[in-house]
Amino acid sequence: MAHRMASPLDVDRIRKDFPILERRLAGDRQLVYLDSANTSQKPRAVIDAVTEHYERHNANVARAVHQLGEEATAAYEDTRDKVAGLISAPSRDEIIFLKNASEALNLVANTLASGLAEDPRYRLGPGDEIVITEMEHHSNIVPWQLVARRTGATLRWFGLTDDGRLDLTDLDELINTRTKIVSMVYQSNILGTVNPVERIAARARDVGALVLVDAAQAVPHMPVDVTALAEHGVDLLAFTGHKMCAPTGVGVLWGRSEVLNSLPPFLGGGEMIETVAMEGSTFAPIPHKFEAGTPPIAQVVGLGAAVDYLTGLGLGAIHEHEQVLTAYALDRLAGVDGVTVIGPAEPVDRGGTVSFTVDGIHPHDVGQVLDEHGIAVRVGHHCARPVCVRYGIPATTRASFYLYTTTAEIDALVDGIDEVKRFFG
Amino acid sequence: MAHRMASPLDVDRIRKDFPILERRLAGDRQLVYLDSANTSQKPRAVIDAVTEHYERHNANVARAVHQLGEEATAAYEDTRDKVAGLISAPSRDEIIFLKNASEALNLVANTLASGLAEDPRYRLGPGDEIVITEMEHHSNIVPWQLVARRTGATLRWFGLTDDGRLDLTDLDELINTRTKIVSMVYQSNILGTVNPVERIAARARDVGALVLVDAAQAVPHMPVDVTALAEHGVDLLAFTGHKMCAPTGVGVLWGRSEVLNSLPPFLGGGEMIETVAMEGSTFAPIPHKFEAGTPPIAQVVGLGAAVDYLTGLGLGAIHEHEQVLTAYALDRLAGVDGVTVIGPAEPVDRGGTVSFTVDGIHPHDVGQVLDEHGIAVRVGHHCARPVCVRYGIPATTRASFYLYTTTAEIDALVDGIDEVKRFFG
Amino acid sequence: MSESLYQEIILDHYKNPRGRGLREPFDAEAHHVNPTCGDEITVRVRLDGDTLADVSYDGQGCSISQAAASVLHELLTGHTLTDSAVAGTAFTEMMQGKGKVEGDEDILGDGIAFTGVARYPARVKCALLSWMALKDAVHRASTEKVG
Amino acid sequence: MSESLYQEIILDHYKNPRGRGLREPFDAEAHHVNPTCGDEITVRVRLDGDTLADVSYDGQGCSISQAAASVLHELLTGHTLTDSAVAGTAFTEMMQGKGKVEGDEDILGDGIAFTGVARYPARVKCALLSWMALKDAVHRASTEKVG
Ligand SMILES: Cc1ncc(COP(=O)(O)O)c(C=O)c1O
Ligand SMILES: Cc1ncc(COP(=O)(O)O)c(C=O)c1O
Repeated sequence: MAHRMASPLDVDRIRKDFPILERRLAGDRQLVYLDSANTSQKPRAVIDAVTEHYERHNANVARAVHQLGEEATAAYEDTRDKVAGLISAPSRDEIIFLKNASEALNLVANTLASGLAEDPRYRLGPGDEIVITEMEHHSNIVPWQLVARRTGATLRWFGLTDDGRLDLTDLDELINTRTKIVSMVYQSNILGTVNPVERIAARARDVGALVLVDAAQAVPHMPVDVTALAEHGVDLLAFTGHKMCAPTGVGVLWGRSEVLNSLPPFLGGGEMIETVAMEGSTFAPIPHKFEAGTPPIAQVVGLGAAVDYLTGLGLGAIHEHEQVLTAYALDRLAGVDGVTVIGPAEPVDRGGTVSFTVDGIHPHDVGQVLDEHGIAVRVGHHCARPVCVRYGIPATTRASFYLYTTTAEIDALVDGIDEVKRFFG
Repeated sequence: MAHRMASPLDVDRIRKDFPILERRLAGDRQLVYLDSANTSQKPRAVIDAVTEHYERHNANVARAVHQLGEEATAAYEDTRDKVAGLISAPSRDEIIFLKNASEALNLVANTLASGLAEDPRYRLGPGDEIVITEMEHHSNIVPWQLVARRTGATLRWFGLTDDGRLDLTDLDELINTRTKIVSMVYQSNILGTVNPVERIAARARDVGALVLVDAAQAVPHMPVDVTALAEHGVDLLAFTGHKMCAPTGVGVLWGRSEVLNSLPPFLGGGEMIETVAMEGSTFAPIPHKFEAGTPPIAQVVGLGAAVDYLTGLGLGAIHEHEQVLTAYALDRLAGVDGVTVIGPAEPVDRGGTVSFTVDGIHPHDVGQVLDEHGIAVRVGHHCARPVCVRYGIPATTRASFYLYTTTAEIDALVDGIDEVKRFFG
Repeated sequence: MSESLYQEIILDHYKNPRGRGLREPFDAEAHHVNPTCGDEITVRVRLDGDTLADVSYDGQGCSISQAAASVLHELLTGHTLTDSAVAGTAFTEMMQGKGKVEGDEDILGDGIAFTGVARYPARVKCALLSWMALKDAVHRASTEKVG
Repeated sequence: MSESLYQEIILDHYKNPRGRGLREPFDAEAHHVNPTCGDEITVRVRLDGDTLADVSYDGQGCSISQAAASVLHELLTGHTLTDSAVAGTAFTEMMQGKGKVEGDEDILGDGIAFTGVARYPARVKCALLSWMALKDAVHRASTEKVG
């Protein structure tokens, strides 16, 4: 059985890198943090990088000829190289630093809607179709609803199968010559499902549609290679620092140079310009064209340290570790009476994010009682309400794993669920 | 003379709060940081608040029923109260956390341009006029140029007088019944000029136009009271954390509730919703309506510590201290041959940001040689290129002061300029 | 365990809800949703002059939101709109009191069991959900009657 | 002081620019701007077959950008387009070498004095500005001649 596989990570050693894991909670309880899909914890190396930046190198970037400015700029731009390396981007200029994944997704939606692109492929209008899926995070639904309203384009979506996967029966009808952009999640933050983005992207490429991938739950957990994805038709990919051991306040948009060059600017200001006159302005080349205003400098520096940390362990190893945990968790939860997993029941094409319901007990109550045992899970619709509607449930309880998660913590979760049932039984 | 006034701050003690001020630069030179208008340095209290957040309380906000989530949410929301207090906002819900001031300015421009507002006062279209000034930062020029192109609205602006002030001769013509929004800088980041925003806002209110104030260089340096400003007609005000001792990656938009409620959402996603269905969504009330995605949580926590730090000293005292420095600097620079101050020459209605040229020597060379003496200034057009064009210069050298700046540092600057002249003479 | 949050009274209302189910006739209803957790509640009111002749409800959600609706029904059915407004204000104040405001049993009845919930910001909304819906429904019923 | 950046040769070209001023006739010109600091340069070229018969320029900016243009004029006027391309590549490589790439004096002439500038990222653009403008102008002149 899959969960008999051994994890390639030395988790005990890794846990020592994360100061918060030593935190004692109310009632002197130990923290069992199973909410990493919400936000990850930060290793000492990342915390220290931010501190050192403020204590020794703090300055604005790209604007200063002084020593601090040069140091800050070098650290900021070094992270661009590191992130390009992490996702195998062909060029560092294709890495745009933003505030989070939501901004990245909104950037693409809004620039397509602005009507300012010269090339009509990058302008949404009436008759055009936008395709998403029913398992998107709100951040990949609401922007498209807003731009559909603004432009008169039509929003369409893939439905879900009963076992938590995309229903691709209508692939060729849903993605057609009217489709201008397909935007889909790589790994679902509620179901854990890993989607066949290559297959969908290939169809989109055949009809000339752009493809945006929401990789907020993918880049932290598995090797992602955008050069390979681009060969299948992926044009743009969004992710967020805080879910990958980096600080809050920083996100990334990768895009093929050709695509990023063709999109008009999003936010205006600061260093995104070439030259400004009152009568009109011209814009800097990528990546700066999309980095208006003072960027999240210290957060980007922290992201660089996070990338070093993750690549030091190896994304492949992290992924394998999480596969082991996922198999273990699915197996153990299958043994708990009244627990139903929402999402793929087998550890195949799915990540370490496991949503479930407990018969007759609302997730809020499940989460609250687990919290009394120090077990931190997320409860609710996880910013993916249409998934709950699809499965006829108001909400789920979600346990999500990361490189510091242990099987003992999954055992604690299962014991906790037993307590929950006793309490409300 | 003004500079004989004593500073109300104990600057020696304050400097001990800023670790970077002890930094030795290349050649073991002491840092003379005169670039605070670009970004400010961070006190220990702010650095520690961020570290402690990551080490003990890190979690996502507004989404968790677990203890860490509640702690993180409490710290995040506490800062909203602190910021509301800092600028005397009538309601905490009027404080929106964004990534920087640029995003705040773009948010207003883009929501007005989106056409999604129900009330026509919040929709820009052909025939409408947008009024800015020639001394705006690029972040308050480019967004309006972009939305003017998108909507067919016309962009107009106030020119400048020879002594670095707004030319208000045409006030009543420039702001007229076609004007939908007036957006202007409170204190110029290149000239140092403090503008008569009340007077201009009053005219805008008379014609029913919205008023947005770019207070990126005001809130860090003087008491700002939005309740009082609102009485004169100011509707919205933007500023940025990194210039007021807070981390990078966080900015603030304040707006009158009525105005923020009337604007459509900007970015979509995450917790900005009330309910999401594939067919359409409804939105959360302010402030959350405008806070899409995971916010800059640790940065907001740091901003809270910065507000505590600044209010502990008193914004009035900080302002007085800077007035003393400004008077001193203007006086000393007036005595240097070949130096011309660009901006108000008297320490009246101006802040501690002093731009100047040195005859026959390009600012890049001035800045570089000053850097060799450890003196960090900014050179260039300071993201306000139209001001340089207006005064017929390619760029300026800019020294800018803050609560930790000393008159000895201004002396060092003056000595440095002498060195520059010797070197290129 | 969980004593502070899950008082016996709350668990009892949750497990044995009083007056649950939407009843006819009614003068107005309001449907409220807690976006964070998907809790939903529909509250119907029937007025008889100034008296709440019936408060009926249905919904899905956590123990706190469902128990609060049950308490609401029990407390306010047959009482005047003035009593209802006074109780609503008192309950809201208690819930926003961060666990430091004790409720008045004469006004809030079993509602005072929710004091402890006020210490859990994420759950305050759950407790208030049905009260907000009631306020809305009463408002609608009153304005429609007038109009 | 500033030895590494401001070599004597650079200061000399800055204070005594060679061949400054825009001259007629010319086949193409290019105007480049460094947005960070407002440095501007216009470079004009006149071709005589494969030879750069004249490289003239004007601009405003810092010592580095102005000295670079002067060096460019001195080095390339009267040389072939091939020489110019080779020098352009070598100069760019040197400037992107973070101060670790030594230039070849046979190819770059006084240009080798700019090695130290490569250690100052903010100034690299200044040094390259006129070289980029030259490349553009040559490109335009060549394509126009063909077209
Ligand atoms: C007057 C003014 N407005 C706006 C900004 C933009 O602030 P930020 O870069 O934090 O977006 C700045 C600073 O860069 C400024 O000085
Ligand atoms: C799949 C997915 N997409 C997008 C997001 C949005 O990321 P952020 O909140 O950092 O903008 C998240 C996380 O919240 C997510 O899980």
